Amino acid sequence: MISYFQDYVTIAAVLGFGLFLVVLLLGVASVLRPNKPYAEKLQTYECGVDPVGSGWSQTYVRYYIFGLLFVIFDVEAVFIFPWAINLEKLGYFGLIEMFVFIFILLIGLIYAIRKDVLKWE
Amino acid sequence: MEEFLNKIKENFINTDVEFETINIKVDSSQWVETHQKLKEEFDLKFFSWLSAIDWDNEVSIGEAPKDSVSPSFEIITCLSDVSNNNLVTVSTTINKLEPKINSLVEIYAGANWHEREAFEMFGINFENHPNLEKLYLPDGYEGNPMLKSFELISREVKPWPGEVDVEGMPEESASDESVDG
Amino acid sequence: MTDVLVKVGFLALAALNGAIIFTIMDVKGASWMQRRPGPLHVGLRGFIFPLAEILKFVQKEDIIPTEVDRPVFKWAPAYVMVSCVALFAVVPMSPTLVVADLELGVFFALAISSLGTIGVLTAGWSSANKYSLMGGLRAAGQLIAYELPLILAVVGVVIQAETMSLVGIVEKQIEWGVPFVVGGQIVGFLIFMVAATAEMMRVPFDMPIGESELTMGFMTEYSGIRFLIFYISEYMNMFILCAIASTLFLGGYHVPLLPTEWVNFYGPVVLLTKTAILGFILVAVRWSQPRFREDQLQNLAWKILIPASLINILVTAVMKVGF
Amino acid sequence: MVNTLDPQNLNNFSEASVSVEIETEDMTLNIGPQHPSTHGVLRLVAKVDGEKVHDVKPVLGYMHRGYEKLAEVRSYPQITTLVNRIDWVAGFSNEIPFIAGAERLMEIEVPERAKHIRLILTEMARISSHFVFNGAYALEVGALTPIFYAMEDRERVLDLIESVTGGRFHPNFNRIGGVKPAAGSGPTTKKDIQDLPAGFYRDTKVAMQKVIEAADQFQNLIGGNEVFKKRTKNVGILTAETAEAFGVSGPILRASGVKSDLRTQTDYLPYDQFEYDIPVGENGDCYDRWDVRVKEMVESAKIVLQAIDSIPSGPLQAKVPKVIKVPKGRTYVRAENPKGEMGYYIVSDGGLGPYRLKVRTASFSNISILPLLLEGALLPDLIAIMGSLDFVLGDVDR
Repeated sequence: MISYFQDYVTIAAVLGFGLFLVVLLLGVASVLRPNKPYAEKLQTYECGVDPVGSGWSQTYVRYYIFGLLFVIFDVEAVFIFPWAINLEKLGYFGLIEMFVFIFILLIGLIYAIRKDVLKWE
Repeated sequence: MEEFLNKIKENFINTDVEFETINIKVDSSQWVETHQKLKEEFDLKFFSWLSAIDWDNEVSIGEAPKDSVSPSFEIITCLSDVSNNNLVTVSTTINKLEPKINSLVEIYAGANWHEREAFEMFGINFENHPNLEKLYLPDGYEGNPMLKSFELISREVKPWPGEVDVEGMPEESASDESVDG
Repeated sequence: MTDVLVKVGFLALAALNGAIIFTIMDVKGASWMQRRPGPLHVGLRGFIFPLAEILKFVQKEDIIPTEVDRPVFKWAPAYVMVSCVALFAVVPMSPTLVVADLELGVFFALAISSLGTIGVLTAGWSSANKYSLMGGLRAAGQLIAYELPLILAVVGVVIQAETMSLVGIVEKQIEWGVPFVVGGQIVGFLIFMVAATAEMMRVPFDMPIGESELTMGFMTEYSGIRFLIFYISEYMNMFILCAIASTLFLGGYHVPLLPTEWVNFYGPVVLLTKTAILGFILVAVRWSQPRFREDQLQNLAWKILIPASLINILVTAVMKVGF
Repeated sequence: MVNTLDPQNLNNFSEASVSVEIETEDMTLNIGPQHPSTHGVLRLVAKVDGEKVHDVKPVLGYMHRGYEKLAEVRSYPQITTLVNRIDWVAGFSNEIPFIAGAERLMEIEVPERAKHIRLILTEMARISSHFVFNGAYALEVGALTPIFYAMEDRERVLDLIESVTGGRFHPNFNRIGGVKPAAGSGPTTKKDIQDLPAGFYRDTKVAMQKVIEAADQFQNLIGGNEVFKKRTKNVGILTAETAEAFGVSGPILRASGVKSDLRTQTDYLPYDQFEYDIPVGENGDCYDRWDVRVKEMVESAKIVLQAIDSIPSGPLQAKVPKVIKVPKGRTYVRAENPKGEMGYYIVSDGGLGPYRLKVRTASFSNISILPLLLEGALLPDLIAIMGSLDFVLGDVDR
């Protein structure tokens, strides 16, 4: 249990180090860099002309359905991993179970492809 | 080429060949019909270009025509047949005071931009044009730059040296050795 | 506590050097393939090029446009970099030279590797720029499409290794005598590499950046040091994903026939060599391929890679149980 | 926007909410003038919905220099200098139809040798223009390497043009009645006329062989690439009919399956003396447009090699008056330039300069199909289609 926490303390230290690296770079740069902002420079880039409308405009997020499928598959993946580790112990029973499981997944995917929902346009 | 020319001459009275270019002159009321006919009966499907000439005796830049002309706009289109290599130019004359003519966009979709260019450069109105607006010039621009009466501001400031380049350079005239023309 | 600090210090070296080595490799590879004299000959045969690059960016003005969502915009690069650095924690250079040998190492790596993309999405969104927004959305679409093949390709390895610890996976490969790529995971390896390239947003999957379409995409509004952070993170990410691929499929810090007693000495060298070879393949691909279109990328993921990786799992499972 | 909460819709609310798709506003996106793929300063105002382009409006004029107006105040030799700058990627070929038009009006017979030199240099200009296209197009679909190869190979051709004319981009080498008699450096008098530089034939043979090799390399490296094929095949299909109605010419028209080449159809240069093929595409998609240009490079190289072998000796200049005055008349001379049909409609009134000069450029007509081709395309396709039209902004705006 101790080592379990120790591992995650280490991970936290690593994250801290990453943050330190960023802060270091930003700090060094803030000393070295010039800073002369003016209105035109701070304008949003839109190929050299004044931006039309706001950059926050609405867009159709194409992968709405992709997103749903992703969530389904991602959750399935969480189930697959424990099974994968213990496959030797589970033997043929586990194997057939997983065949059924993945088969259903594949059917769903094929259904989605046939329904043309996986079309990015 | 000969055959084609004869056929054109049969159909259009006012046809002449000038330096290998067949030119058909039509009345501006016949403008659209002529193009329709040329496209369908003569297979001239390739729309090469459309432009205009501002005929005027009082010019602010360049040279005035040698013989005096009646002020008018001449509109010219160039049509060709890409596979048989026939080419004609069609021209018509319109009144400068009332510069308008029917648009060709219905027949040749490619006329769209050419007509917009003529509209902004000469001020010719193309009727039935889907979006007759400026093509090149900025929004607030006034005037029609290709008119002969439109002055170039830089010429006001400094007159164009004109023929200077065909005169010999000073040192050359001394040694009497001429360079290439 | 000291050993943690030592390990983190070691990690600092690995992360920065990895990024720099890969930058050199990419730039020199490019100039070599493009017959460009610049980075191939100038300044110590081009080896101090990344230093010059870093110096250039550090002293450049950091322009933050008025329209942007300031806090999000400012910290998005940090998010990307921290998530890249965190990945270094689990990769073993030798049985002992690993910052944290987690029980769920594979899981941790896969989870963290996709976090960077969220940083990219926030960067694109907060820029208030249409190009950036499109770039960010493309990045998210790519994450969704390629996260799955990446995860599913690893399942085959986990079935064979019966553990999710990265050290455990390498030890299993030493026990087998051959790396998993030879021992039946060739399809998994290929899927993993393709998906990892997409995760890294490198050619031919660089649509989120796509400078000829989106003018650098999510990075359009970034300049100076913040751009540099994205830039370094890109190479760190490339380095670490190659290292993970070497560990999972190519036998990690060990090569067959070398005595396992000395693995602590040659381990890091072996791993770095394998990583560099994979990195070089990515460099070669980058400088010789055009870019896919977004819908083609999605098709590749959903219609080819995901079904292929599912079938790969089944085949691996049958092999495992049956033989 | 369909407002489902509109009182009139309330009765059908449940129905409406199912049948109505998620609707979003179109976003107006400026592509250009300062964008890596617009070859200079073209600006496209695109209405996009996500990645899908609904409507494109090209905005021109950033490069408009008013050549037609300027030509009215300049003499014929001075205009030659101007027209060089229309399509700057193939500067030499811009001069040809203008000079040929003036010569036709003046009824000057150009010496054969001068014609051959013009032809050789025109074809070199075509090759160099297609090299630029090849590199730039690969760059637009995301391949970064080919442009370096293309530029390196183009350099050899440019060196040759430079060795003859003294200029790499704007040779200004044609004179009414022939070509500039003196090439290279040193004092030049009529007694001491220089011809093509020493070693030109040998260098040209080597360079043209390299061009053929390079074209082959492009066919392998770019054309054989699966990703490139995926990005360009069946993208941006242009039918022959539409192309003709819009006045689209050159390689783009040929890619749509129309075998039309002004080199064989008109006589502005002695192309009838050489044997070469006219590559024609089948589908009129981006891939065909690319393919036609690569094949054209090989054909051009073949023409140059033949012309080198059969170039006649003789004078470089016909007799012309010292002050060039063009008799009254009008004519239209067109030529097959790398981008397509380029022509000059010269209306002369017997003066030192033309009364009116209409410049017909290929790119202007070629990009006028953009709104049509781009409707409904995806954003990456927009770049691929735009690139495949191979336009130069100087050629569009004049």
